[in-house]
Amino acid sequence: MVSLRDATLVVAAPGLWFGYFLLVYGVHALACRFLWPSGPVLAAVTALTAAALAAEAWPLRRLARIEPAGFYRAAGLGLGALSLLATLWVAATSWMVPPCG
Amino acid sequence: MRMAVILIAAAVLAGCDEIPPEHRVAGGDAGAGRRTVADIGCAACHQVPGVAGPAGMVGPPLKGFGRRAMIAGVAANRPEALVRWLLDPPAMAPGTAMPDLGLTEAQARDVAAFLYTLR
Amino acid sequence: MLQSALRTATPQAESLAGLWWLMLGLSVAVFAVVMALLAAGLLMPRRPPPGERVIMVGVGVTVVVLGGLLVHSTLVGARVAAGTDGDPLRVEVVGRQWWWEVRYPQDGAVLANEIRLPAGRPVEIALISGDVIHSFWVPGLAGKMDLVPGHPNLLRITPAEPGVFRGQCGEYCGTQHALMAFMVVVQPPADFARWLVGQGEPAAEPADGLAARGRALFLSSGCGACHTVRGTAADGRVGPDLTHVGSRLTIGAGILPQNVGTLGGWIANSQAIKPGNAMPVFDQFSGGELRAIATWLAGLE
Amino acid sequence: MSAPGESGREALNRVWAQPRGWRYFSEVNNTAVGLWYLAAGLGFFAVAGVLALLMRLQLAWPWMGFLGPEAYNQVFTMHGTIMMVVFAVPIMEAVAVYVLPQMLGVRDLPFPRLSSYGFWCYLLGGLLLLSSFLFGPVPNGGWFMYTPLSGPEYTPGLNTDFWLLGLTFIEISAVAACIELIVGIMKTRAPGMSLDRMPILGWAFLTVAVMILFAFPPLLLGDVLLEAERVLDWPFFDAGRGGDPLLWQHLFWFFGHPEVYIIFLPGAAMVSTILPTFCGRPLVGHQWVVVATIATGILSFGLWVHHMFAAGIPLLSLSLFSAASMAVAIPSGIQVFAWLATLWGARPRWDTPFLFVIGFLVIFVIGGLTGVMVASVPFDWQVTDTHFVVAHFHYVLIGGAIFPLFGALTYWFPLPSGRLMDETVGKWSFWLMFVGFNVTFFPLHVLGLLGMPRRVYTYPGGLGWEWLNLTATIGAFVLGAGVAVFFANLAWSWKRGRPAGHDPWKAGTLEWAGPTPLTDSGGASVPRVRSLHPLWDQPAEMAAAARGEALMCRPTTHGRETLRVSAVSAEPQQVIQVSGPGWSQVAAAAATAVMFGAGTFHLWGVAAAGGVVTLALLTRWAWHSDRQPPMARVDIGQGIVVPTYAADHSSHAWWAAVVAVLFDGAAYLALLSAYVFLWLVNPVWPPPPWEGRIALGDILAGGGMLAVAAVLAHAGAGLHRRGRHWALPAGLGGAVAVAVAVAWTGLSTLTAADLGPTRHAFPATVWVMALYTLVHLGVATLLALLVLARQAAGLVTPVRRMTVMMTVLAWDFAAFTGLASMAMLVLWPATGGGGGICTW
Repeated sequence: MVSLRDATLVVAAPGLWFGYFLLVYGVHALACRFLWPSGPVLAAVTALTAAALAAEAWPLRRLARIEPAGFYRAAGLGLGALSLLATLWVAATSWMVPPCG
Repeated sequence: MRMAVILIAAAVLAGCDEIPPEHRVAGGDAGAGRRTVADIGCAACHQVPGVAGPAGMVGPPLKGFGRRAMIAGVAANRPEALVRWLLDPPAMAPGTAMPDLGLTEAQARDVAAFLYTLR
Repeated sequence: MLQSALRTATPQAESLAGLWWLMLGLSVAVFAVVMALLAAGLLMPRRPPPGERVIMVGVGVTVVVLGGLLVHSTLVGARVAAGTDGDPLRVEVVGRQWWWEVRYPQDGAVLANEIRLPAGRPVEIALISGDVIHSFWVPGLAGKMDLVPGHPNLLRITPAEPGVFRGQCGEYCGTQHALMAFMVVVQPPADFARWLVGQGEPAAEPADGLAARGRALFLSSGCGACHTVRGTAADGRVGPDLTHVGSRLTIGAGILPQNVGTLGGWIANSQAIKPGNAMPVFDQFSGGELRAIATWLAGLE
Repeated sequence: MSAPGESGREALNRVWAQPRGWRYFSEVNNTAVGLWYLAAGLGFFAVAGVLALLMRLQLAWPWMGFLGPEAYNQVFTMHGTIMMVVFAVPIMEAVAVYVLPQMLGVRDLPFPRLSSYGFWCYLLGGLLLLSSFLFGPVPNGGWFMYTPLSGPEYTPGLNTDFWLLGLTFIEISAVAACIELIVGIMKTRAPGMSLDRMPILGWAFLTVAVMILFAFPPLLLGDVLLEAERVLDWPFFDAGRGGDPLLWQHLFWFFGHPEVYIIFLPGAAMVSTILPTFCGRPLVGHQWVVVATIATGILSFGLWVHHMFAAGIPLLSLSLFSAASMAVAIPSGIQVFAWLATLWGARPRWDTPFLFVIGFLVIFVIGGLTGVMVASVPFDWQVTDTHFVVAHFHYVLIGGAIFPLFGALTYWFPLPSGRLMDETVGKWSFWLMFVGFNVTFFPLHVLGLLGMPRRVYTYPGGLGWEWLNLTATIGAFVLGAGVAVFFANLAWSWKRGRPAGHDPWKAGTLEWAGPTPLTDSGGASVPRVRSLHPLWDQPAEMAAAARGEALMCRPTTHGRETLRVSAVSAEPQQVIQVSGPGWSQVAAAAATAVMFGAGTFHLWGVAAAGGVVTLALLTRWAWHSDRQPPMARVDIGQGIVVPTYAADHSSHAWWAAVVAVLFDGAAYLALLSAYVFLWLVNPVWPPPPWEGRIALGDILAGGGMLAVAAVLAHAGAGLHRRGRHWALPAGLGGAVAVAVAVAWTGLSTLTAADLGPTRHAFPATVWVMALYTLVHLGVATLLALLVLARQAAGLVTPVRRMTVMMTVLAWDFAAFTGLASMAMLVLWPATGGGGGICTW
């Protein structure tokens, strides 16, 4: 049976994305205020988020065994893919623009 | 909406040749006069039907001007007097607040023709 | 169209218009495809629904188109914000309820609701709020930039060729937000230089007796409490600087042409024209007095 | 448990019977409250619609003198505010309250009295806002109420106060709906309706409720801060005293952007409900639409700065929001493709609800495309705050929400009335609305590009705007006529429409399982669900359920009851007794109205009295809650035996408490964010006069005492659970005593430090953080006293201990947020280079 914890896992990906988004926004605001170099931090955070989103696919595979209809697994993978895409877009735009301009 | 209706009505009236003969302005183009009225900002002082503008409350509203008997209370409302007035109001009424706006004779004729469409 | 975002005169506004035409083209295409699919789906004979794979195909196409647009738009934004290289002319614009003070700090010129710029030279416009939030917007020259208390902003543009452009406050700022406009005149550099020198000078002496009477009335009626006319005792800072008001295109913040008639009408009853503006009604003058003041002001070129 | 000789159905009808006459308004059941909600929402919609027509008249031609500038500014402010806050969100909540329980196959949501209190707060709050037209100071700062224009200096009248207090009052209903919907959707569904079998509408409202949970608290905080600036002169938004006008914009749009999706997602879900019915087949890609709904909900929190692209924020920050704004188009795309796939070759029936769905598709696609355009930072610099944006969001909101809503009203009309709306008139209303809408709003795109800003009461001629404006005005009246025809159809068909009979649209979802109109009990029995479309896939079982042959076919605990299930797989867990008719929620709402109404006029004595009465009534209400029926377990049929009481973490009451705490926590996070934001915009933080004002020892002592209070509450509750009755008064009493000491020392420390909150945003924010903790200690204390009183009255036992659990949660929360505030004050400024507020 699919537990509440499994269901939470399904929606974890967009949550991760949102945390990532706020972090990028916050790190950037701090960096501009105190003139820190933010590039390496942002790159590291992006890599970590992308890795976490990819890693989420593994526990989702387990759901396929306990839930033949595939709803939760599909939803989890779909949300993960969308979140990964949004993460990459956010990362890409922050690359193309001069910081603090 | 109201303005649009008035505008259309004014255009229709102008085309209907209802202007009485004593108010025909030789060489005056009412359409050009209306544009001049809009361009120089007569609306700062006067409300002019058919010309969108702020509700100027300094001089008299010009609604029904074509049916007025007098110009500024000093001259009979006839084309030649009106053109003279538009060219240099203080010359006709030294106490008036209306200044010489620097209109050319042709502009004054156009404006006069337009003013007579306001009936 | 004086105020159109599609009739542009700077490389910056040009880029924005280009972005618009690109996105319009894409949107028309997408809309046509979706509507065609909708119509086909509704009209065709009965058949079983397609599988979920079609959704994936549609989403894939969407992702590619949107991703490309995002990259393009981000690069355009970075380019527009950076402005162009060169020795910029610096202009300060202070937004107030409900008019614009314009200063050329290097030349001591101060005017209102009108900005003149030389063609071909980069310009940096410093945007400062004098009270609430306003937004500086001349569609033909640039996108909007807000004037936020505590956050001076900088707008960089490079007017390409001479012309007249209307601008207007873009952020709701109270009662007369609607009538807070201004004119931007782009001139050949020589004309501009001449104009700027003239704006830095004190007010001209009255040309005739009527104008002299107008100046005396202006100074004795308390107008100087709010307005500055450099070269006279009038040094108020509440309303626009009138030293060269006769040279401007408009009065009332871009809403009426400037001439002796509209100046008189504005003085006598500006509240009928622009209800709520800060200038009281001056209806105590005789016709001749009003005409005298208006004549003097109109002569301040 | 029925009276002798009474059948199950008779007993159900008895306990669920709606009171007659004026007592009808003491009802709390969703079928009554939902209808009132809908009626009130449509009423406010009509008012705001008339305001829109007034605006369009004024803009029909340059320099119209129909409305003056001040009147116009009031009208556009109220149009936006009513449409967004008093109509759109509440009407969606209304649909949820009315339809969801039927669709999820249960008799009622778990907290009917809370829903009812929310409704009355909403109605009275909306009327308070509208009453400004009677008193004169109509809000005039725009629905976004930007500071400093809305602040004390530039709007000294009561205009902004009406807005701030009216909205705060209405937000109570949003909180109520948020708790009711999250807990209702997660915990009260028909057995077997696991999440993968839950209709899209359930998913949409679940998402929306979670969004309300995180989006509304920042606005609430903004309201409080702005009212404090207006009344107490605490300068949160005053750039001259360390505040920042952009702080308001962040708080407002963190609410304001998700708000749009809070309105749109239910609309889209209505489409996903109606469209399959009329196509006679399941939604293609159901699970992808669920994914899209959730993704939209979360992505929409990364969009708020796209309302501030022209504010001068660093370009990189803007680009992040541009990326998120483009990304949110993808889930919308998923939904559009799912609908198109469902329609493909379906030969649908062209009844009015379906027409509205097709109208939605056409309009919404255009709105979505212009949405992508304005997500582009540089393009938005041109069109933000112009009529282009006005066109865009009306395409999204009228297209995305009003068309589906009107389709849905037509679709579900038989449930309350037992009748169908007239088809011919319905088609007329659709076509008038569709044509009128496009004629009104399409030209506004062009106007924006031609340079016409928003929120202008008039404009000069000669800019090429005249004819487009005139066209839009004519369109607006056609649209208005369409809405009027729709309303007339509603009124006429209510009594005279064609009888609908059973399942008139041949739908697959549970709200159509029984006869129309719905009976007061909402169904003869609760079915067991094995499919996403039970009416299509298990018709025999559903017919049996409608005959009363499934679960819960008689009241087992003497009262109104609904079924609690496990959150994911919907296994029966408990029979919940729910409230029946009564007046306490109406009285509490009235007292709340006195509080907010008097507060608007700054009559603080009256407002305080209203607050005290509200608190007293809520306490009385709480006194009668947490009921434990005499029978411990009941048989609900088919051999399923469930308990009637539970005080554990799967209980609906515990879920509600957690949701409430999350809401409060979101408000607290917003407060912390405001503190960090002000720190970032100020060159030195804290400013030099406030350095070293407080001894570190005082702060550490205060924090220590907070921790002790929470530990005491925990210990008392834990021992009480193991049967030590004395531990509860000892633990909670000790916690209260410590709280009093904390409050006393904290207040005296702050007073001695002489921070002077009117001098700078820093001391003002410190005071707000301190007051936040004090208020929460106060609430925790009240709850502790209530629990102790209940214990004395025998209403709290080691089994019947839900109120104890909630009280401990309140202590945890107060202590945790208090400690976090102290840590913030001590640690955060130190990282910024300046000295801290503490002397070390």
